[in-house]
Amino acid sequence: MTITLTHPALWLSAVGLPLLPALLLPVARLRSPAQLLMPWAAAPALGLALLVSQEVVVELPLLLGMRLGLIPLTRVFLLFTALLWIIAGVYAQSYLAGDAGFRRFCGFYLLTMSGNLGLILARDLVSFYFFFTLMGLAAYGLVIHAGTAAVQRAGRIYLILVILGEAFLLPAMLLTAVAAGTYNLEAVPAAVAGSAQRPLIMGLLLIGFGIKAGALFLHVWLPLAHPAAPTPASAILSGTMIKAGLLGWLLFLPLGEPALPAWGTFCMVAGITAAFYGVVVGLTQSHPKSILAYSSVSQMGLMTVALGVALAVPTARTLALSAIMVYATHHALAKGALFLGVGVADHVSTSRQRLLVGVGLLLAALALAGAPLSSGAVAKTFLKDATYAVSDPWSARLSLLLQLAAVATTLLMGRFLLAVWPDTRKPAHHLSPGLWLPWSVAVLLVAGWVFLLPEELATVAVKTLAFSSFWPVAVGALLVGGGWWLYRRPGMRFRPAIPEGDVLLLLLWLLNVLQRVRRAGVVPAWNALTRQADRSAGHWQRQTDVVTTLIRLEGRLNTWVVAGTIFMVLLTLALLLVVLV
Amino acid sequence: MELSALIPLLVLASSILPSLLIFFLGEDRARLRIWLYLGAEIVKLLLVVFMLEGIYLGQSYETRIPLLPGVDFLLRANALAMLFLMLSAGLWLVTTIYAIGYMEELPYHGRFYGFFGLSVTSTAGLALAGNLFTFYFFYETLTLATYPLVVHRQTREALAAGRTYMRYAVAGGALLLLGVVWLQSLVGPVEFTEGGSLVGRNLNTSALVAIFALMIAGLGVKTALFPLHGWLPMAMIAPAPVSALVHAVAVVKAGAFGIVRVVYEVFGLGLCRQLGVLFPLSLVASTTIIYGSLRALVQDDLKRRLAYSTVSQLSYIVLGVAIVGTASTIGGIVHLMHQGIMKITLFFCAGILAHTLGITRISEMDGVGRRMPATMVAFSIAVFGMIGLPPFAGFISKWYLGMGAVEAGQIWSVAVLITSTLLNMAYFLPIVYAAWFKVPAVPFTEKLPPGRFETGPLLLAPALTTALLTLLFGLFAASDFSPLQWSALIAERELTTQPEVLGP
Amino acid sequence: MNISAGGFDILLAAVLPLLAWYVLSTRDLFKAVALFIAYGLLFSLIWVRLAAPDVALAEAAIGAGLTGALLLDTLGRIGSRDTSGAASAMEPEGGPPDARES
Amino acid sequence: MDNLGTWIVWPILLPLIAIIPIFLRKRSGAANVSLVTAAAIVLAVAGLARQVLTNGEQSHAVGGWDAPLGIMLHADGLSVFMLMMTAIVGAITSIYAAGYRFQGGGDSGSSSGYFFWPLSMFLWAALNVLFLAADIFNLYIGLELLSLAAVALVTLERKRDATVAGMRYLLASFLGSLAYLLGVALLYTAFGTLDLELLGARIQPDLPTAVAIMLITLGTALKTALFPLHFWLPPAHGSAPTPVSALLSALVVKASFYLLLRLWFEVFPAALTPAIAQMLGLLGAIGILWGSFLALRQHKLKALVAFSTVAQVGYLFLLFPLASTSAGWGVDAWSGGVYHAFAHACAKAAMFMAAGTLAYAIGSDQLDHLAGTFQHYPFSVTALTLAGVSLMGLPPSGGFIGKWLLLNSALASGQWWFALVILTGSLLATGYVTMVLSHILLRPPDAAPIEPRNTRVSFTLEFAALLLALIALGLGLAATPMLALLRIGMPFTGY
Amino acid sequence: MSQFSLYAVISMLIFSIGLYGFIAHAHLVRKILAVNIMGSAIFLLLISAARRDPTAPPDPVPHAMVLTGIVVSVSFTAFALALTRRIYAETGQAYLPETEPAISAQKQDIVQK
Repeated sequence: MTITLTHPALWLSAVGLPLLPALLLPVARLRSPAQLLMPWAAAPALGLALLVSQEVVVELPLLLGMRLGLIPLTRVFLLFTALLWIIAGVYAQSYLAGDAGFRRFCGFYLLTMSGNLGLILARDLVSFYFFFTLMGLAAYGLVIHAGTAAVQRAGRIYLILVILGEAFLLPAMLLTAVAAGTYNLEAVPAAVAGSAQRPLIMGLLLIGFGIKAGALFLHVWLPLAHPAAPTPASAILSGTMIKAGLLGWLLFLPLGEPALPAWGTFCMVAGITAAFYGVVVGLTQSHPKSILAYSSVSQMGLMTVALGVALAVPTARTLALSAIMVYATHHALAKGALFLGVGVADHVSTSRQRLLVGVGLLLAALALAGAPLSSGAVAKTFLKDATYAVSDPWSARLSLLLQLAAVATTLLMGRFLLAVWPDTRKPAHHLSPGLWLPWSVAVLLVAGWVFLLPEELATVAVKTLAFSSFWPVAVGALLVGGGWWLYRRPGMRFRPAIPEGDVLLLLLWLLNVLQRVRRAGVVPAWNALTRQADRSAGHWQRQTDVVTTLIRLEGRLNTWVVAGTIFMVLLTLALLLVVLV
Repeated sequence: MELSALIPLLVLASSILPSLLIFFLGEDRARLRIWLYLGAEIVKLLLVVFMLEGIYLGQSYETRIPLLPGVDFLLRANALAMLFLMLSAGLWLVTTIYAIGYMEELPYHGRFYGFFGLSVTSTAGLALAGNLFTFYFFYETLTLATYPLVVHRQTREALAAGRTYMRYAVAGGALLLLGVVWLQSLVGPVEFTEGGSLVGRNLNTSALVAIFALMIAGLGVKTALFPLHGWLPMAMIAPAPVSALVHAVAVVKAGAFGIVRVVYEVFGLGLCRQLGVLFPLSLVASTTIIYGSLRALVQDDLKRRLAYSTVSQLSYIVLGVAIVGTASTIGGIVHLMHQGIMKITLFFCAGILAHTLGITRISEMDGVGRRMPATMVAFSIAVFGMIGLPPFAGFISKWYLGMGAVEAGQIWSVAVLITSTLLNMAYFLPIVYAAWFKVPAVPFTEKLPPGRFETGPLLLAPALTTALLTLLFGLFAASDFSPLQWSALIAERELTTQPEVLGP
Repeated sequence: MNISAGGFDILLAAVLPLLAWYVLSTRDLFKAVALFIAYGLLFSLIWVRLAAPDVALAEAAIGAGLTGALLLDTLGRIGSRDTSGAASAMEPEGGPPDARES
Repeated sequence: MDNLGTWIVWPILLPLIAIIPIFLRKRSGAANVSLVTAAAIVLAVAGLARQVLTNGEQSHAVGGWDAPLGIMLHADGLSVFMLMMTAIVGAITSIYAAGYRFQGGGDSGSSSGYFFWPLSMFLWAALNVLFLAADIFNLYIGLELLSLAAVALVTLERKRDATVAGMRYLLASFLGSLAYLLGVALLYTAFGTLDLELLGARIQPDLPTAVAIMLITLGTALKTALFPLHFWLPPAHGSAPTPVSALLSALVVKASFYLLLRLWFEVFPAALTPAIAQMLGLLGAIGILWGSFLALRQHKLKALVAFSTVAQVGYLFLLFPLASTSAGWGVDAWSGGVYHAFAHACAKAAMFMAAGTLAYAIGSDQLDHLAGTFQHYPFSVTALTLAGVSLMGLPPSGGFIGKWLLLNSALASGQWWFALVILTGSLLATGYVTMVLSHILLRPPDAAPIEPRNTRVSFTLEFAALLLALIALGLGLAATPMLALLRIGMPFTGY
Repeated sequence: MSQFSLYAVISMLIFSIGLYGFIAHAHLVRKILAVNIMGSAIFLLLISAARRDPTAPPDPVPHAMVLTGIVVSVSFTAFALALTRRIYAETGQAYLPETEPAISAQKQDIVQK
C-alpha cells in the first residue's frame, strides 16, 4: 500500500509536535498532560515512516528554506528512531516518576527528540545542521540529569565533544553548500565528489559526524555519557542518536562515484579497529551500562566498515547501504532493549520476574551477538555480502575479521549478562508495568522485527541457520563460560579495569602536565614581563618631568627680557624671511 | 517642500523635538514625559515603516539643505539606510519601555530621556545621511549626545569612563574628518552611491589608500576595532538601558554602518579590491574577533564580558564587508540587525539581574534560572544566537559570512569564525550552565520587591520581545521582509552595479 | 630737492639720543624725569625747526609739561630710587629688596 | 529709507553718546542705559548689515570731511561680520554684567561695578571704530582706545593679581601699538597716504616697506597674543572680572587680528610671501598645541579658559599660510579663519560667563571645588558644555564650520601638517573640556549637597551664558548666509 | 645728508634706545619713560617727513597724527602711572613680579594640599 502524504503541516508536525509539549511544560496547569503526551510526540514521525513509501519532499518557509521529506534510506532510520523514542518515552514516564527533575527531563527529551527526528526528515543542508545541533545540545540536558559531580563531569566532556563536532561540521557544511550551490541534500554527495576541496570536506565530515557516531578515538564521550544518563536516555543515546552521525556520513559523503579506495580503506581499518577496541576495553568494565556503551563503539565500528566499502567500491554502494540500514535498525532496537533492560533488572523483586527478565536480556544479547535466526545474524549477513565487493585480499580478511568480531561481541555480551544478571540480594523495587511493558515490546521487536517486515529479510534470517553464524556465538559463549570460571576462582586477582573514557584520560593527563608547565614556567615568565612593564611606568614618571620643564618655560616667557628678546628675534626673522626668501 | 523630501526631516524631528521638549519639562512631570516620549516613538516607527514600504517599491526620499558652499546637508534613504533606521527606531521603543521600568531609582529622568532621544536622533541621522559630510555630522553629534548618558551616574568612575569615551570618540571623529575632508578636496562632495561613488574616477592610488585607512580608523573607534576598542568596556558604567541601546547597538553600529557605507557606497568594492585594502581590513576584523573573545573569557563582571563580546561580534560585520562576495555582504549587513537584537537582549537581562537581585558578576549567577526563569530564557536564547546556533538569528549571519568566505576562497576566515564560535561558547555557556544547573550558594537578596512576575513587567517584556525576535529572525529568515531578505535586497542593489567585482 | 641738514640739526641730532639714553639709565628717577622734561622741551624746538608750531605747542604743554608733572607726582608717592638697573632686570625674580623699604 | 551713510556711524556714535547719561545716573540706571544702548547698537548693526547685503560695500566721510584729514568709514562684509560679532557678544555680556556683582569698592565710594558700564561702552566704540576705519591711522586710534579701555576694565576690581596683570597687559599692548605706529609712519613716509585702498594701490615691495609691514605684523601679533607673545594674556584674562574676561577673550584679541587680516590681504598681499605666511602659521600651530597643553595643566577654571584662548588664537593665524597659497582655496581658509573668530568669540564669552557664574557661586574657581555645582547651576554647566563643543570644533557648532573650512583648504593646498595640527588641537580641546566637566559633574561622595556661597545667583547670569553658547552652536547651521555676507568685498576674486 | 635722512636715522636710533630701555629696565616708571621716548621717536620721523618738500607747505596729515599721538601718549602715561601707584600700594614696589600668576597657580595648589 502506498500513501502519498504531501501536506507540509503534516511534516512539520513530525518535527514540531515534540516542541509543543515542551512549550506547555512551564505552565503549571498543563504540566501533567504535557508529560503524559511526551512519548507520543514521536507518533506522527512513526506514522510517516510507516505510511510514506515514496520519495517525498515538502518545502516550508523556515530558516533558509526548510525542506522535509523521506527517501528509502532515511525512512528506515526514521522508523527505528521513532519507535525507540516512543518506547523509551513510555519507559521514562515510569522510570522517573516522582523525580523532582522530571519536568526538565521532559523538556530536554522532547527537544532532543525533535532534533533527532528532524535531522532524519531534513532534506536540506541547513535544516539538517539545525536539527543535528539541536539534538546534540539538548541531549546535554539528558546526560546531566542526575546532577552528581561525576555526571557533571561526563556532561562537560560530552558538551565539549559536541561543540568540537560543531566546529568541524560547520565549515564542512559551508564548504559543501558553496560547492553544491544549493542547500538540497540530494545534490550534496555529487558536489562533494566534484569539489576542489574534497579532501578537506571529507576530513571535516568524517571527524564531525565521527564524534557523534562514536568513531575510533572520537568515542571518548560515549562511555562517559551513556552510563551517566538516566536509563531511558541512555537507550536513546546509544540506540538512535549515535546513528545520526552515521546518517550524516551516508548523506554527505560521496558514496558511489568516484572510487575513493584510500578513504574507504581508512574507514574499514578504523571500523575494524574500533570493533575490537570497544570489546577489549568494554570487557574490563564492571558497570553494565558502560559495557553497553563500549559495545556501541564496537558495533558502530562494524557499520563504519560498510561505509568504507561503499567509499572504496562504488558498485557496492547499494549493498553497503542495505547492510547499514539493516544493521542500524538491528543495533538500535537491540541496544535499546538492552539498556532498558538494565533498568528493569534493577527493579526485579521476585524470582519469576528474575527469570523472565533474564530470558529477555539473553534474547537481546544473543541478537546483538548475531545468533542464528536473530536480527543480528541477518545484519551480519548483509554486512558480509557487502564486504565481498571489496577487492580480493581484503575481502577474505574482512570476512574472517567480521566473524572474529562476532566472537568478540558474544564475549562482551556475556560479560554484560554477568554484570546485569538480576540479583535478588538487592533491595526489592516494585517492577511497574510502565517499565516492563515497553521493555517487553522492545525485546519482542528485537526478536521478531525481521519477520514482521519485508519478506526479503525473513528469508535471509532463515538462511542464517548456518554454521558460519553459529560458531562465533558458540565460541564466544564458551569463552565466557571459561572466563567466568576463571574469574570466580579465589586465587584470581587479575581484574583489569580501564576507566571509562580510556584515551581521553591520556589527553587529560597531558593537559595536566601542560598546566604544571604553565605554573612552573609560563607564569613566572609572565610575572617577570609585567614587572618589566611596571618599570617602564617609571619611565613615564620621567616624562612628567618634561611636562614640568615645559610649564616652567611658560613662566619664563613672562619676563620682559625674554619677551622683548623674542619680539626682536621674531621681527628680525620675519624681515630675513621677507628679504631673503 | 515635497512629501518625499519632508519625511526624512520628520523622522529626525520626531525624536529631536520631544527630546528637547523634555529638557524643559519639570523633573516631576513623569507621566507627561513618558507619554510624550512613547508617542514620539510610535510616530517615528510609523514613519519608518512608511518609508520602508516606499523604498521597497523603489521610491526615493531625499532632503537636501545647503550648509556650506559645496557642502550639503543631505538626507537620503536607501535600502541600507532603512535597515539601520529600522533597527534604531524599533529598539528605541523597546528600550524606552525597559528604561521606564529601570530608571525609577536613578535621578534626572528628564536629562536621561532627553539625551537618550538625541542619541537616537543622531543614529537616525547617521542612517539617513546621504553624503560623507552629513554622516560625519551625525557621527559627532552622536558622541556628544551619548557622553551625558555615560556619565549619568556622576560618580568618579562614570566620569573617568566618560573622559575616556570622549577622547576615543573625538579622536576617531578627527581621523574620519581628516579622511572626509581630504577626499572632498580631491573629488568634491562625496555622496553615497550604491556601487561606490568613486567608481570611474582616475585618482591617486596612495592618497586613496591613506584616505581609506583614515576613514576606517576613524569609524573603527566606534566599531571598537582592535586596538581602538578601549572605551567600550569602560562605557559600561552607564545605566543598563544605555548600555543596551547605545553601546551595544547605536554607537557601535554607527561605526560598523559607516564602514559599510565607506566600502560599498564611497569606494565601491571594485575600487577597494584594486587598492588592496580589504585584506588588511579583514585581518584587523579577524584579530578583533579573536581578541575580543579572549578578553571576554576572563571577565567576571557580566556587563564587561558582554562588552568584550560586543567588541568581538561587531567585527563580524567588518569581516563581512572585507570579504568580497554576495553572501558575505549579506552576512555582514544582516549581522548589523541581528547582533543588535541579540546583544540588546543580553544587556536587558544583565540589567534585570542587577536591578532585581543586585547581581552584576557572573560568579553570583549560580542558580539564578530558578529565581528568574523568563529572564534567563531570554538570556539563553540571545546567548545561543550569539554563538550562532540555529535556528536563532546569529546563525543566519554566521552562515552567510561563512559562505561568503568560502566563496571568496578565504578558508582562513572560516577558521576565524569557528574559533570565535568556540570561544563564544566558552565564555557564554558557563553562564547559562550556572544559571540553570547550579545551585545558588546563598539565597538571593532582592533589590526589587518580588511582584506578580519575577521582576517588573516593564523590564521583562522588552527582553522577551527581543529574545523572541532573535528566534523569529532566524527561524523565518527565508520569508519576505525578514532582515535577511532585506539584506539580500541591499546586497543586490549594492553589487549589481559592478558584476565584475564578484569574480574570485 | 630735500632740505639739507644744518648745523643746528646736527647738534640736535647728537644731543637727542644722548639725552634719551641718560633718561633711561640714570639711577635716580627724579633726575631721569627732569631729563625727560628737558628732552620734551628739546623736541618742541625741533618741531618749530621743522615748521610745525602747532605740534611744538602741544609738545611743550602736554608732552613735557603734563607728562612731567604726572611723573613727578608719582615719584613723590613711590620714591625715586631704582636700584634694579638694567642688569638686575635680567633676573626673573625682579624687585630689589630696598625698594620695599622706601 | 536707507539713507546712504546713516547706519554706518551709529555703531560708533551710540556707545559714545551713551557714556554721558551713564555718568549722570546711579549704578542701576547705568546698567539700564547700557542695556538700552546695547539694544540700539544691535539694531544699528542689523540695519547696516541689511544695507550692505542689499547695496554692497558702504563708505562714509564723517561730517562730510574727506580724506586725508577727515575720517573715512568703510563697511564691507568682513566689517559687518565683525560688528555683528561685537554686537552679539557685547549685548549679551551687558545682560550678564547687569546680574553680576563686581567685587571690591572704589576709593571714591562708588562701587567698581559702576565703572564697567562707561568703560564697556568705550571699549565697544573703540571696537566699532576699528572695524569701520578706512585708514591705517584711524585703525591705530581704535587700537589705542581699545587697549586703554581693556586695561581699565581688567583692573576694575582692584585686586592685586588683576592690577599686576593689567599693567603687564598695558605695557605689552603699548609696545605693540608703538611697533604698529612706527610701521604706519614708515608707510606714510614712503607712500604718502593712509587710506587703505590707496595704500594698497601704491605700495611697492622694498626694504623699508618690509620693515614697516613686519613692525605692523609683530605689533598686532603681540596684541593678538600669538605664541610666543601671548605671555600677557592668561593672567589678564584669568584675573579680570568675568564680564570683562568674556569681552577680552571674545572681542579684543579679534580686533588686532582683524587689523592684520585687513592689512595683509587688502593692503600688502604682495608682501605675504610663502615663507612669512608659513612662519605665522607655524607660530599659530605651536600656539594651538602650547595653549591647549597648558590649559590641560591648569587647576583653576578661568586660567584654563584663558589658556584655551591662546590656543584658539593660534587657529586664526593658520589662515595666513592657508589662504595665501592659491585663490580658490584661499577663500575657504580666509572665511574659515574669520568664521572661527566669530564662533570662538561667542563660545569663549559663554564659557567665561559660565565659569564665572560657577566661581562666583562657590567662591572659588579651583577645579577641585567644583564638584556638585551641576545640581545647582545646570544652565551654566550646559552653557559651558555647549561652548566646549564649539571649541572642540564638533558639529553642529560654529567652531566646526571654521575647522571644516580651514581643514579643507589645508588638505586641498597640500599643507597637511596644518590639518594635523588643527585636529590635534581639537583633541586637546576635548581633553580640557572633559577635564572640566569631569570636575563639575562629579557628585560629592557624601550625600549632602554642596552649600554654594552665593546661593542666589541671578538667573540672568545663567541665561546670558546659555544664550551665547546656543548662538555659538547655532552658527554651525547658519553658515550659508553668514558666508554670503562675508563674500561682500572679499579680497579674493573669482569666487 | 638731507635733513629728513638725518632725523629719520636719529629717530630710529632713539626708538632703539627706547625699546632697549623698555625691555631691560624693570622699574615701571622707567618703562613708561621708555614708551614715551619711543613714541617721540616716531613723531620725529613723521614731522620730518612732512617737511621733506621745502617748496610746498608742510603736509598737515602727519601733524594731525602727531598731535593725536601726543594725546594718546599722555593718556597712556597717566593711566600707567595710576596703575603703578596702585601696584606700589599693594605690593610695596614698583616692579612687575616676573613669574606670575596663572602658571604658579598649580604650584600653589600643590602646596595647599
